[in-house]
Amino acid sequence: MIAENELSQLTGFFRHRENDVLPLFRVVQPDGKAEESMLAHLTVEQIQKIYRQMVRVRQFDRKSIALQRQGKMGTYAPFEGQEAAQVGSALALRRSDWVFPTYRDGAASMTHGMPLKTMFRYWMGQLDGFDVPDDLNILHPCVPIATHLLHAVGVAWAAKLRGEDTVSICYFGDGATSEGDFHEALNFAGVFHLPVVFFCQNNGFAISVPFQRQSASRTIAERASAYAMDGIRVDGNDGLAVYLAVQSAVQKARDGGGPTLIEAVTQRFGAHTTADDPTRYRDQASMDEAWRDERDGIVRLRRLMLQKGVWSDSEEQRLLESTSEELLAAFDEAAAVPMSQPAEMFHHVYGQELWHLKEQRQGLQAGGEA
Amino acid sequence: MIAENELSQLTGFFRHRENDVLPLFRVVQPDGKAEESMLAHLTVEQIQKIYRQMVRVRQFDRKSIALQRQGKMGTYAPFEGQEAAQVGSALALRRSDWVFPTYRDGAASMTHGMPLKTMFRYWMGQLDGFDVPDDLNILHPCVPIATHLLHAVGVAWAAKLRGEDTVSICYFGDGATSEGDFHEALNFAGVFHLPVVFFCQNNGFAISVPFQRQSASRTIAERASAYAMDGIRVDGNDGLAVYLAVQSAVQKARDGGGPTLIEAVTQRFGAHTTADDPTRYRDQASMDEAWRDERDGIVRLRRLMLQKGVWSDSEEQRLLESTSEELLAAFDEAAAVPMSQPAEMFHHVYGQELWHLKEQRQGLQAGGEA
Amino acid sequence: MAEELNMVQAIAAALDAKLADDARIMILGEDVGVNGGVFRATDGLQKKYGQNRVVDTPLAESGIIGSSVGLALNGFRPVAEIQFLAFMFPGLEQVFAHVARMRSRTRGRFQLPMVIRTPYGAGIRGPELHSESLESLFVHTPGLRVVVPSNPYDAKGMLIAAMELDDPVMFLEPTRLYRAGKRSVPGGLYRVPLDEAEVLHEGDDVSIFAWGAMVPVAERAALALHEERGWTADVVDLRSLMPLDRETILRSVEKTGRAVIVHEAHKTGGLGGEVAALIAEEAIDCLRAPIMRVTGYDVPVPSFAVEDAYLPDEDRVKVGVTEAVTYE
Amino acid sequence: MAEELNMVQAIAAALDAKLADDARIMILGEDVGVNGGVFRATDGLQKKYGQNRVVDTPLAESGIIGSSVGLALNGFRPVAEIQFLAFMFPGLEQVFAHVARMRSRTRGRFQLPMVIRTPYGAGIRGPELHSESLESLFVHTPGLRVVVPSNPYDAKGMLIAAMELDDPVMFLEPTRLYRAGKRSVPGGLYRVPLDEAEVLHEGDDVSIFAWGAMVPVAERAALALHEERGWTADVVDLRSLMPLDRETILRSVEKTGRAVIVHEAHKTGGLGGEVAALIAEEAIDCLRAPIMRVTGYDVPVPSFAVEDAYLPDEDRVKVGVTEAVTYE
Ligand SMILES: Cc1ncc(C[n+]2csc(CCOP(=O)(O)OP(=O)(O)O)c2C)c(N)n1
Ligand SMILES: Cc1ncc(C[n+]2csc(CCOP(=O)(O)OP(=O)(O)O)c2C)c(N)n1
Ligand SMILES: [Mg+2]
Ligand SMILES: [Mg+2]
Repeated sequence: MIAENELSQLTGFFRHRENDVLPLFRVVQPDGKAEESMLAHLTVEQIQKIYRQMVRVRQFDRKSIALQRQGKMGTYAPFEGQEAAQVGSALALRRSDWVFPTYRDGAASMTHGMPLKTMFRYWMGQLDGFDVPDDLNILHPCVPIATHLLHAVGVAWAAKLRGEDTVSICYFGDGATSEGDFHEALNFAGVFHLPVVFFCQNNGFAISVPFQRQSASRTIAERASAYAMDGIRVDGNDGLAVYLAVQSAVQKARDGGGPTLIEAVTQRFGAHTTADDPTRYRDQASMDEAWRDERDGIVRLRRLMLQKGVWSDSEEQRLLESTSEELLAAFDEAAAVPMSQPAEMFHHVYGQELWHLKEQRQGLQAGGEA
Repeated sequence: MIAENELSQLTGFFRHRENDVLPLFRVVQPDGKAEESMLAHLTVEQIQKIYRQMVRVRQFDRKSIALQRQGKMGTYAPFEGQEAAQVGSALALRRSDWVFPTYRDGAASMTHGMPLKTMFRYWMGQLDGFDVPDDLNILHPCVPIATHLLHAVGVAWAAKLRGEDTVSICYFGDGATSEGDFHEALNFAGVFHLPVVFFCQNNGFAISVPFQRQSASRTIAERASAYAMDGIRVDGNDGLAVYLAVQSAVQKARDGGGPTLIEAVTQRFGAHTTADDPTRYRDQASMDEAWRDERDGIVRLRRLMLQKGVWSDSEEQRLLESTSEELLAAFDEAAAVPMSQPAEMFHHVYGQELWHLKEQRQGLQAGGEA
Repeated sequence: MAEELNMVQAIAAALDAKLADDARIMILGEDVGVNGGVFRATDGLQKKYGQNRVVDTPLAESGIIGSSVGLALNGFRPVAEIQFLAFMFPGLEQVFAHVARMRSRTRGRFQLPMVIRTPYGAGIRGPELHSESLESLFVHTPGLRVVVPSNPYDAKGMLIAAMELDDPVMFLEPTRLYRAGKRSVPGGLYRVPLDEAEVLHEGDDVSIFAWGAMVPVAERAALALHEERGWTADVVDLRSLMPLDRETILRSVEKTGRAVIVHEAHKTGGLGGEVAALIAEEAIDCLRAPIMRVTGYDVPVPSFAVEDAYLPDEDRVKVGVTEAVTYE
Repeated sequence: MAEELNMVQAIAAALDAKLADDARIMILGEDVGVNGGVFRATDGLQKKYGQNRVVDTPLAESGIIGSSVGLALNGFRPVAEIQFLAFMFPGLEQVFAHVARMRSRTRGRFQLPMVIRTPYGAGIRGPELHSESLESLFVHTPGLRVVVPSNPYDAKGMLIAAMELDDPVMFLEPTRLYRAGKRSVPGGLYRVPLDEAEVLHEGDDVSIFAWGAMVPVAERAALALHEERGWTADVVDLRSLMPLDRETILRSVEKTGRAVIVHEAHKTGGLGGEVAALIAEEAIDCLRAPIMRVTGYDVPVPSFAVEDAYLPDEDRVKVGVTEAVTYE
């Protein structure tokens, strides 16, 4: 019989594993040094805007953890470490574009315009935390992993059918790439050539499971080729690189160039959620200040701006203060809203209230039985 | 802002669509000319065995269509045109290997040892058509598309865990590659490095839907790389090429080399099933004798054998006669078995009969109500 | 202009009428385009309305339903065909987690005006997993409407109403009735309400509740028992499974004092339990006999050689009704 | 040696005991290995038994269940953990089309000795889709066994029995009870039957049927009504949902003449309907009152600010029981 290696040598039809990993697109180094040719594509205002928003959302994240610890919010999924990926990507969108986040993508949601008050109400488990502003095309966090990729696909399809240049972007994690819906969504997007950006934050873990156990492929971006789709692997801790990469994918989509899969390589600094204990599955202690600084998108961008002389300590101070005031006010506002009423659970189940729901609601309101 | 093409030129990180399609592995040309270096890996007996089995299963297929037309069988899914792919692959297995076929893979099933009588009983809608010989590791046709890939994965996993060198092979069509389970199965097989062969017969259609609308990728084999898996694209009408390709994938699996995705490029000559009218979606008339001859794995192999002087018209004649006798006898045997009894539907629902099933069975047998 | 149509033609007519009427209607599914659907329910529609409105999708049910969710979010009114009910299994995640919940989880900001059509039920000599009846799964899912027509007239009128509703509708089509007979069906647009049962026959001795392919079975059994024993029955076609038409159900039982529920789904956990419980909760005093269920057995729908024995037939319904009516 | 354990510890103890006892037992799921499960039900087991027996899988429920099918076909006895019940949705295809049917479609040649464990139910302030109760979906699927323990002792004994059964078992664990209290649990292997309800309290005025997290609620309501009104109740923990323990159910109703079913799943299409229908079919003459169902409402389980109002509580059970007992 014929040996495998002989067969492949003779005919060259085996596709061997690739040993070279897709290159990582990066603009700013950890020490703040930047690729000047790339910087030329950005204004100082753009860079400052990205930075300011990253700082703002990090404050939100830290405050949320604190509020959870104080019992004022439910289980919370922190995103610290992933601000560059989320802010950089969301700022590359137009307000009319559609955003499909997960529970970890609060930074992207807020950047796209989700009000802080609603964010707080959501994590407080209040029903009005699910309100979406009428003029914003954003969904609340999708909980079942990878299932919302298809919604982004459908939305993009509708836009394309109507000849609009709206784009939809879907956020998901490395773990999500193992679900069947990931595949079906990318396949549909490829077949119908849709204006959708699949934005994967590869933070190295799905709860406790490291990416190497999630997939035998070395990168996520390379999976794009299975759908004849473009793939980008970008340094997810580099807000400018993410911004440029997403901007170009979004523009391509608007121009009828079809979908893109973007892998933003990043990490979460903290726990999966406030209910998670990361020390069970990784050496959280070794992720000290120095380790973080090396990876932190905020530190990196501040270094760049300071080096370029477009940022100062006093501006930093003012930003921190104004953000902290904004957050305080937003939380006060959220806390002042009355608790959701039980009867609200009966709203919006259907467009009109069906008889059994009406009776159940009335029973509830009368303190009666189902 | 930065333009997409500029970005990709500057950094080279976009993976553009590949224009070159994976090469097709082929041993025998339609005119019967063959790659001698490859032929060297096969004995005359092996070649004759492949040929004989292809002829045998084609007779089964044609007889089944005839029986269906006569009302003696239910809806039948013909495989004419795909014999080379199914027979070539199944003959590359050991009897102890596990086979997971679909409704269209009767040729593979019979080649692996499924009795003709059981095959007939299955298509007659009889319950004993689902019997599996005790010493055969084969499942009956999987109807829900792509769902059995995961079973092949689990079986291979079990073999690997026990340190056995058993392999499992899963048959599926081009349409199946769009299902989420395809992705999950290949991903699991990649992560756990399992001894499984994913054998896809790309016959160009999923019922009426052509492959180009199934996937934006030009080939199926190239999708293997998304799972860091080897992929082979083989001429599915060339029984010898299929045999060699599967043999080498199977050997690799036995040796601990992990999974392989094989795309056998072929076609079905007839309808999707006897309930299907292919003229609605393709120019069936143009698929005349000449068209078929060009693609037919049986014609091709006969040409080779005749050219090599290892086959004769009288041998052909004898083969046709003996096969037709065998089929007649098998069908007679199948037709002689009494109709399944209604009460049999209650067997094997659970290991022991639960009270409600017992009552329902007794009610049925008494002509009573549920 | 009314025409004589069978059920599958009536469904095609409904789709045609709404495609013409509303540019937001879109049909998608496996083989619905060039092929016109494996049952021909979308026959000729792609030719008439183009590839963008009648779309052959890849073979992926989660993809079909999930992308329909997106289409509906963004202004379309998709009508997804799932080739057979059991092939909705790979798409159930989308149905349970998203289709049913989008309106309530977005507090009304987004609604999903979509229909999922699928042939269902046994009796067509199909292979494995071509014969399931799983209506109770959907009825148990808040946010979904669930309806089943039993004749061509209702099929067209209910499908049009479903396409015009702003809530997702599971539109279950009894495969066995697709070509079971023709009926006069009006041209153009008309609606049959989605929440009303229909009393097909009136009687005094027993109420028989059925839907889909069991309706003609129930009717035949009632007729036979009338001829044989002189009993008269209310035969009620539930049509709407979510919501149930409670008033019609209770009114009938209050009159007859006896209830027999006929469905082809498995007995345990089937919708017959819900109807029985409704009666046992709200009309117990009227009951003069046990509530009988005549249903498919609690076994996987068997291969077609014995499929007829799985299905409730006239005889089994007669046994159930007789038990109820003669109960002392 | 008995130990005081809470339910999640009892489950871990059952898994530990069987991993030690039977080399074919294998645990697989998301985060079950290094992390020991998000609820710690597999805590320490990977360390003890190795990566091949306690396996962290990729994040894919169809993959977990489907590959478990293959493992079971080929000699293993997999115990798959699905992180929360609603995350079984993407794997329902495998459950409905294969897990439940393998034995019958292969005519007994292959059986699937596998357990699918999953936490379920509301009351833990979880985010969306962490609180569902969908037992009736599985009960309606022939070929599956479905059980729900309500205390640590049963949890361990039933899980061991489930792992030893040659049929697939849906093992639903009421999340709310995971740490609700400890109970003395024997060491080593013992079995609690998988098809027997348990009568927790005996009484004469009414039968209350419950399972899982509703059992303590039903008990508290019964106790309160005893104190307040002097009524006594049978409180029955069904434990096995497929099969139902009909004898115990009917015996109780025959004694009390009144039935109240308590479950946290949505009312319509919930298993309460099945229990009610069983009684209405087989014990109608004993009934002295309507069969009451006290259940979760027919709405998506709401966000946790109002989740307690969704769930049947002592007060709602009392209202239901009072209606049954005072019915004239
Ligand atoms: C379908 C489904 N299965 C399981 C879960 C439970 N779960 C929540 S988050 C998570 C890990 C997700 O990992 P990844 O996709 O990498 O995103 P990350 O949390 O790292 O942002 C899991 C398993 C879920 N939410 N949905
Ligand atoms: C999950 C599922 N969806 C839909 C179907 C209906 N169906 C049966 S065969 C088929 C086409 C399959 O095409 P392919 O995978 O290319 O295999 P082929 O029939 O060409 O051999 C479809 C859609 C099914 N059996 N299962
Ligand atoms: Mg992750
Ligand atoms: Mg095909």
